[in-house]
Order: sequence, then structure tokens, then C-alpha cells
Amino acid sequence: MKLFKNLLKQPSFIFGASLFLLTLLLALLGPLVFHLDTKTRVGLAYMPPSAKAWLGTDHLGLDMFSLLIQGLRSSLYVGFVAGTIATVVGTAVGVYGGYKGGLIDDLLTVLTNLFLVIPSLIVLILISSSLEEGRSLTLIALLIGATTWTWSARAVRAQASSIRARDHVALARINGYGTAGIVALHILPYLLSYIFMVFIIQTATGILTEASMSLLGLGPYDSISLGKILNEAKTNEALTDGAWWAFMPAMVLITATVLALYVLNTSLEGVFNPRLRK
Amino acid sequence: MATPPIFEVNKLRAHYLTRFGQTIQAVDGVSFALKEGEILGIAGESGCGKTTLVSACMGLYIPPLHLTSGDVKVDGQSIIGMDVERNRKDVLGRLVSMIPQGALNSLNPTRKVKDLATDMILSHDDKADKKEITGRLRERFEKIGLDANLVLDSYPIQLPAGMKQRVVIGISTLLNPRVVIADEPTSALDVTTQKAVIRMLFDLMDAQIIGSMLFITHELPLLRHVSSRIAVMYAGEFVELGTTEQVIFDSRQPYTKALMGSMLSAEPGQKSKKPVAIEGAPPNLGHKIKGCRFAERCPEARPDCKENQQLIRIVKEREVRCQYAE
Amino acid sequence: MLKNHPVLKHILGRAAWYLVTFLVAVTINFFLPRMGKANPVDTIMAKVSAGLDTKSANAVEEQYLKEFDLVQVDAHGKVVRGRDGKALKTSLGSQFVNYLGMSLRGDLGGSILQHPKRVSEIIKGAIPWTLALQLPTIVFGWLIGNVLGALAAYKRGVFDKLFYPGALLMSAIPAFCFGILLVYWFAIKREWFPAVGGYDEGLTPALSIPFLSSAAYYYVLPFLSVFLLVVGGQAIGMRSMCIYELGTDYVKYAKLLGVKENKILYYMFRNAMLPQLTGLAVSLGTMVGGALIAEIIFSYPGLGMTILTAIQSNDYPVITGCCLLVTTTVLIANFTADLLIGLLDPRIRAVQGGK
Amino acid sequence: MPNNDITFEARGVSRAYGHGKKQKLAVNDVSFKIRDKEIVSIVGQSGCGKTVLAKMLLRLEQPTSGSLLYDGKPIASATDPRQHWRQVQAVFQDPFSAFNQFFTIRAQLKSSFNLFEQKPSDKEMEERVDQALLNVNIKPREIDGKYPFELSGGQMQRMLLARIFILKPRVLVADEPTSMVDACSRASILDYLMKLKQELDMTIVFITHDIGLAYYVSDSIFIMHEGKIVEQGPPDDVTQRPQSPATKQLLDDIPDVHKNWIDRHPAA
Repeated sequence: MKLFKNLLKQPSFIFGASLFLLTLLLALLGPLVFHLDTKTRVGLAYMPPSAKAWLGTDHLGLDMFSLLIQGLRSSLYVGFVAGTIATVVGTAVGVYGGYKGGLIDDLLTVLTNLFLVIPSLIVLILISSSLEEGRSLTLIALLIGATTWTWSARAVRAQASSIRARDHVALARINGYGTAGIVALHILPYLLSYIFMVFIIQTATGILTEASMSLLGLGPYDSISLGKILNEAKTNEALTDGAWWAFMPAMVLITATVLALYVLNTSLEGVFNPRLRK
Repeated sequence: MATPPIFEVNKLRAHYLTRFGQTIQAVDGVSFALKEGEILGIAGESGCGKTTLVSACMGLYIPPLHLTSGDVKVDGQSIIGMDVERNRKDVLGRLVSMIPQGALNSLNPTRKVKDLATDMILSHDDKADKKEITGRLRERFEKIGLDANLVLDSYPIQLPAGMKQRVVIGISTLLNPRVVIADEPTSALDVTTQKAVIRMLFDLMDAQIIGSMLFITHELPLLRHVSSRIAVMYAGEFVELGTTEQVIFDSRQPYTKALMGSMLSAEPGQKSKKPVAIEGAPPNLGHKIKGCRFAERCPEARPDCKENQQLIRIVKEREVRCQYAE
Repeated sequence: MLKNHPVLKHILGRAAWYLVTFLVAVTINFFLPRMGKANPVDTIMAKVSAGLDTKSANAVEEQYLKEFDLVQVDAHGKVVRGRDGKALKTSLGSQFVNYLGMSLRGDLGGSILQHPKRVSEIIKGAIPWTLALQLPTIVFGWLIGNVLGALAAYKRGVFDKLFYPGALLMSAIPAFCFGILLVYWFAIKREWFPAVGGYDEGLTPALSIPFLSSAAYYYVLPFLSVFLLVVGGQAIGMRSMCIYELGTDYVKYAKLLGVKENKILYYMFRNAMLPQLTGLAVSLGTMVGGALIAEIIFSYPGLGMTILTAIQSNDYPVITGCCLLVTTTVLIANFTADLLIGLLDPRIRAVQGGK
Repeated sequence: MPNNDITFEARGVSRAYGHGKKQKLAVNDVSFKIRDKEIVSIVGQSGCGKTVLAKMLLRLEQPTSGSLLYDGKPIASATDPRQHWRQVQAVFQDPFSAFNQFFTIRAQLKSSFNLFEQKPSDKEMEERVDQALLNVNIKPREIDGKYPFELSGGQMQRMLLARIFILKPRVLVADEPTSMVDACSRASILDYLMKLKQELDMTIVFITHDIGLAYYVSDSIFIMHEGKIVEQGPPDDVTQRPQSPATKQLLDDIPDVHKNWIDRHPAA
């Protein structure tokens, strides 16, 4: 509670949290509040914003605003799914390695370090381009999570092994707690704030990676994402036609979401870190 | 008096301003003077203001630490109220130098000992010649019993803890400071290394490299061998100041007595003398304290102790802060 | 012998580690594309078989199968056939061995789209552009970002208050968004700079003054799109590292010794750089990836575009070739960073040398 | 004849770290016996191996060679290590890291009952925690709802001791319990150690680098130096008639109030 009060004193936290909540609300409530239609043409290609189409139309004459909300939903979905996988897998590997040590830890560490230096975008390109069946949004999210967990594993492992060295873990052992109890009660609570920060960063990474893949033409076939909107705008000459509404709002949404997450992360770091160092 | 004091601290008060606007009066009216060749010990529990006193005595006020009032003089010259650059160049390391508590982390891990030492000299003397400095360092380190060939070219990580602490002492005293403030210089060391460090400090005093010394510790038995006089600090104030003999074997102030009573020793016969711990905790310096600061924990407290502010009195030729001490 | 050369031992140790990583990368490069159903020969045949009768189509297909190492070939270059007269397929294992040998010789196979062009030939044309764009942006962006971050940490006050949010914003904007923004504003709306390409289309690449100046003109926007973001991201990291260093005991001690401010600033900068260098190793892959995507926005004739075109036309050999090249470059850069850290940080040297 | 007055017995116990040429023996071929209901101090400089030895007694580390017996049986023989920990308990050096900062002190003291084969009722647990707190001179209500970081180092160390009063083990291994608290809180910690021995008949293994403290509390002193036990005997013998140079050095280096420890001005 005191922690939360300290957070609320930080203007950066307020800014990051409200910006993120805003995008989240837009994505969650958008379809309920507005009448969205991403299938029917509402006019000609690249019509500027009007009362009928608030943010104009795309190259097919579809309503940009509807596309945008749908795209934001997909991007956030990818971010959360990829972020969750990367965080959960990374935490499991990191905590196991940091607490248990031994041969398996050594192997995991080598594996982690190995995949840490091989660019994950490259691995994603290799996998995605060979998938002939096409890539659903969920599959892309899974793939992103599966290639980015190494970063979380490394970060969490370092923290876990420093906590393992604390006397309270030895005390828990001679109090008769088993490995599960020690990890759950005596190690994870210390890591929770840190894992949360890892999750935030991994979510942002997920959103950015999906957009990058969409721009390479490796985006989802079954959904509209913010990256895909940009890709369509780029390939269909929206830039040269001066149709700013076809790409600017999508860019603002991506940047705002990522910025909100980064700001949240730094403000949390400011509050958590002095405690961690203690 | 024939010899004027080297170091004079007069009614010094210093406080911290916290982020939430609270004022913590960590040093509250401390006065003492040091003569040439003298070592004054300062003893007290953690949180009594010892460490704040160090910065305050060096005239180095970096926020959140602020000077409230008082004066500090070295050889009759005040070092308080200078601008930061003059304080750095003329006072720090040159007039007043300090030996820090945790020597383990006090040396820049990526800098060789000789480079740090050279930086230190050059920072106070722009014209010094680099080659000449190397010779000077070699000479000084040999003189104080450090293997110059080995130590000067080492990185801190290559030195064992005790050696690191002695290197820190060597660097701190390079410019022959008039006053050295040693802040718990041995508390992280084991007893054998501790002795070597104390030996080195004595040698520096005897070679007149150091003019005088303030030795801060929470180990009273150590002060018995190190200092000629002892000041006992409690909650930002000195509560007793006298010769080592007076304070250790014949203390008059209740806190000093309690502190002495809590010490142990390995003497035969000592086993029967039971040490007694001081219960409770020192007062919070963030609040204004009325009356005696030790009254809450004092075994000899009388009803009016909590009401009356305690002033320094002279009892049996030493300064005591207790109205009932005799 | 190695015992007496801790530095050499360190270098060799790291080199061995990176070699293993490289082999893993090559393995991934080989197996991942082959996990899918895609078969390069089918793709080519779909393109060329029109108008051919079955017999000649079969002959052509066999030719391609040989070329892509999908059927076994005997010592005389003849396809080995089974009893039923069908060509024997090469096992995945021996394909891999051949692939390894070829990769190490710098041969990345043949392109499908631009058959019979070799992949290495196609990539060779793209490498200079990508190198020219990425090397300076990442190296200078990293350096300048670190200097600015250190300054912000050291000065605090107004400079930091203005700089920090700006840097945070820059680090959050994806390179491709910033690229689109630059194109829209400075190329489409104002026409100050060209929107797409690497040089004026009327010129042929050569080391001539008109070509170089044209290339420089086309360079500005792509450079900025990546450079400013690297600066922002690095500055954020450096700032917090420096704030940490400023609170350490050794800085406090140096201050109490009266050591000059600029010396202390140097201590702080150097020690904060070391973790930043380690951080670079981790983030390099992301940076390179981001820059590749930015190339696409500008249709810059580098590897990013090459990958994009290859993806659009299912030209797998080119995709894997590019991927292998990028990975190798990132590994080499990481290796360099690793060695630099070992060189600059006596703590690592001490651990490596066993004291 | 069974030696049931021997708690611990070490026969040629060693503990090595690292492999090959980098291998280092933290504890090197150590043999000793610790008698029941005694306070035994293991004294040595930092890095002499005393903490590793303590960890082996606690079954937190295993010897790499030799045998370490508790009650005549190898320590690791029981499959459930909790059997060992019901009998042998510990107090650690750093009071600030000894408790989990996410739970209240009281909850953590209560969690000690985890070790018992049959947990008492909640009411009984509360009462026993209160009683243990009174044993270390802390008013039970004083720590209600308090978290570890709200107490001082000396208080925290007493909480660790309160835990021992709850568990009432047969043996307590106290690893430098006084080195990180103020000099003036040391006395009270030693008092509680002696109280544990006198009131609960506990065997205590006291690890310290200060031979003065060891002298004060123990019935027997072991001097450790570079992984070996170089001298052992009753405190008076060890401190008054030291045989080993390491012991002499340790004694000589203690800045005792009553002896001449160091000369300020060596004879010119």
C-alpha cells in the first residue's frame, strides 16, 4: 500500500499508467461504444476524414477508424500473449537456474546466452517465411514469445541467484520448507516487482516485433494489426498520396502504447530498485 | 596553553533535509579541539551522528546535508562557508582528509592505485610533474611500509581487504593533511588486520605526516589503545569528553557507564563481570527532543530528566552532559 | 603456455564460444526453412514448366533437383537412381553437411527468383548499403547517446528535465514509425530529401563524385531515422547507470579526497560504459533488426529490402542467406564488444586470469 | 560403550570447492568431538573455514570427504533432513537478511512450527511465540504487525533467538551472531546464548572471529586456521597458555582494555 502511495507521487507513473489505460480502454470498449465495420466500403479510396468516416478511408475505401480499433486490439493481444509467454517461460527457467544451480542450470545458461545473441527477428523471419499454411495472429504471438523469453530468463536468473544467497533462504530451509515452498514464499515475492517490469518490457517488445513482421509481409492473415495497417499504407502509396490519416494514427497508437509501457517501467524501477538493492 | 590547537570545532550543528521536508538534526552542537599529535576517539552506537560529523567537520555540505550553525577551524583558519571549488582544492585531502569505513568499495575498481593517487595529487597541484609524482608515490608508499612495486601497479581487485584499507590510508595521507578523520577504519577487518592498520596510523602520526586524528568507532576497547582522549556521542551530541583513562575506567555520565558495562574482554577474572546490554533505542532525531536524550533508557533517570535540557558540565575535570553526574 | 597469457586465454575462450554459437545459427538457418513444406524446385517449376512437355519438364526438374542438392549425385555428376528409375533423394543429414561446407566457403546457394544468380551475388550488392547505414548509426548513436546520458545524470537540473522525457520518447518510437514520419514530412510535404531509394536512378553505382554525392543526399533521412532512436535508447540506459555510479563509495571517497570534478566524471563515465557495452551485446540484434525494417520504409537498396523482396517471392535461399549473414555480423560485433569489455574492465581480466 | 554424551563427531572431514587445479579446501581434514550441553566456540580469522564447517553441521552443505556424525550417525543418513533440523538449529550473522521482508515477524516466527511433526493449535502457537518473545525481553505486543525492516539490527538478532526458544532444539549453531550488531548489543546476545544453555540444556556451537567473546561464553574453544583446527581446549588453557602461533596471534590482536595491545611510540 505504501508502495502504491509512493507510485502515485510519481508524475511519470501517473502519465504512463493513464496513457496505457487509455489505449487499453479504447481497445476494450471501442467495439461496444462505436459502430465498427471493417468489411464494408464506406467510400472511395483514401477519402480524408469526414463526419461519415472520422479518420477517412484506406486504399479500399474501408473505414480507417474501425480498422484502427481492430488493429489496436490485435496489437495489444499479440503484446500480452507474447509478453506472458516470454515472462512465464523466462521466469521459470531463470528461477530454476538461479535457485537450483548445477548441471541443468549450466546447460540452460549456455542455451540462453546462445539465443540471446542470435537476433530474434531473424529467427522469426526464418520460421514465418517457411510456414506455408499462413500465420494466424495467435501463432505469431506464440512465436514471438518463444523467441524472446531468453532475455527474461537471463534477467530473472541474475536476480534469483542474488536472493538465494540471502540468509532468509537458508533459514527457510532449516525451517523445513521444500523447494516449492522456498521458491513460492521466499524467492518469488522478492522477484515479483522485477518480473512485472520484465513483463512490461516484453509486452512492448511483442507489439514492436509484430509490427516489424507485418512490415516485412509476414503479418497475420486473419486479423488487422497496427503493423499491417502501416504495411498496407506503405505498399499502397498512402505516403506519396499524402493520405496521412492512413498511417499517422496507427503510428501514434503504436508509439503511445510503447511509450506508456516504457514510462511505466522506468517509474516502477525508481520505486522498486532501492528496495531491491537493500 | 603553549601549543594552539590544530583543529577546532565550535558548536557545530548540521542537519539533513529529507525529500518530504523533514529536518533531521544529526549533529547538534558539537565542540572540541585537537592538538598537534593528538588522537581523539569518538565512540557511539550506529545512528548517533558519527558519520555525519565526518562530512560536517570537513566543511563538505552536499545536499541533503546542510550546515545549521557553528564553525570549524584548521590552524586558526575557518573552513566553513567557502565556495565548493576552494573547499575541494584547499581543504579536502590537504587540510582535512578522511579514511572511509568500507575500504572494500572505496577504490575505483577500474583504476590502478597509482593512477588514483596521481589524480589526487594533481587535483590539488596543477603544476606537479607526472614523472616526479611517480617517484614521490613510490617513496611515500615504501616509507609507510607498503610494497610500492606491487601495490602501485595493482587494480583494487588484486589486493586483499587489509591491504586495500592500508592503500586507502596511504592515498588519504599523501598530502600530509593536518587532520585525518578515520571513520570506523577497522570495523570490516578481522583482528589481525585491524592491528596492522592501527600500527600504520601510529607510524604516520609519529612521522609527522598526519598532524592530528579523529578516530571514530563503536568499539570502546579499541579506543583505549588508540586515542588519548575520548568523546562519547549519543543522539547527535557529545555526552562525555575526557581522557581515555577517565572515560573508560572512571566514566561519570550514565550512557558512557552503560556503554562500558556492555563491553566484554578476554581477561582472566573478567568472566565473572557480567556485561549488561543497554535496552531500548536512541530517540528519533527528526523530532524536537525535550529534556535529556538518554532519559528513556537511563537506569539512573530521575523524574525531571525528561523535562530539563542537559548542558555540558565539568565533572571531575571532564565534560559531562548530565545534571546529576558527579 | 596459455596459463601465462590470461588475456589470450580469455580471447580464445570467447572465440570458441562464438564459434559454437555460429554453428548453432547455421544449423537453425538450415533446418527452420526445411521444416515447412516449401520446396524451391516446385516453386521454380511452377514458373518455368509452362509450355514444356512432360519429358523435357522432367529433365529440367532433375537439373534443378541436382542444383539444390535434393537428389544424390555420383562422382561423375550423374543422378543416382533407384530400381524404379526414380532419382534417389538426398538425406537431410548429407544435405546439411553439404550446406555447411558451402556456407563456410561463402557459397549460399542459388536464388529461385533470379535463377541462375547465386545468393551470394545478390547479397554482395546489398551489403555495402546496409553496412554504410548501420555501422555509423549504431556506433555513433551509441557513443553520443552515452555521452548525453552521462551529462544528463551528472548535470541533473533543467537539462535533465528537458532531455530525459525527450530521450524516453525517442527510445519508444519504433524506427519504422520515425522513418515514415521523416519521409512524410521532409520528402513528400517539403521535398527537401528524396523519399525512396539509395541514389539517383539515372546514375550507375561507381566511385564517382556525382554518384557519391547523390548517395549522401539519399542517406540523410534513413540515417536520421535510426540514429536518433539509438541515441535516445542508449542515453536512457546510460543515465540510470551513471546515477548508480554517482552513488557508489568510490565516487564519494574521491570527492572527499578533493579529486577534481572532471576526473570523477571520467571515473563515472568509464565505469558506467562497461555495463552499457555488455548491454549493447544484448540489444544489438534488436537494433540491427529495427534498422533493417527502417530500410524497407525508404526502399533503401540494402539487406532489408533484399529480405522483403525474397519473402514476397518465396525466394528461400535468399532469405536464409541474408539471415545467416545478419546473424554472423551480429555475432562478430558481439565478439568485438566482448573483447573490448575484457580489455577495459580489470575485474573481468582478474576473474579470467584466476586472479 | 556408546558415547551418548557426544553430539557431533567429525572424523577427517574436508570440504572442497572448485575442480582440478583451482580446487580449494575450505575445511581440511578436521576431526573433533562436541560434547552434549556445552558451549563450544570455533574461532578464527575470516576465510579460515569456520562458516563452511557450521553449514556442514547444519546439513546445508555436505563434506566432500570424511564423516560427520550427529548422535553417532552420519548427518546425511536420515532421508528427511527435517529430522536433523528439529534437533539442530541456527542463528545467522546478518540480522537484516535473515527474515523475509514480505511477511510479518510474528508470521515468520509462527512458521517455525512447520518443522514440528504435529502442529499445535493456533492459540497454542500464539502463546508459545509470546512466551519466546518474553524470553528475549521483548513485549509480545510490541512487534504485532511489524515487518523485519521496521526493527533495529539488535532487535532482529533477538527475533532469531526467539525462534530458537520456540523450537527448543538440542543444538544451536550460532554463526557470528554478534559481528554485525553494535558493540553494546553484543552482551545481550551472549546472555541469551548462555540462558539457552542453562535453561534448556542446549548444546551451542558458537562461531566467531573474536576470541574475547569466545572466552566469555564457552566451555571449550577450537581455533581454526586455514581450514584446520590448530588448537582446542578449555577457554582458560587456550587463552592463558596458547600453544599454536595462530592462537597467540588471535589473542595478541584483540584490543583488550586491560592489556598493553600496541605501543604508540616504539622504543627508539
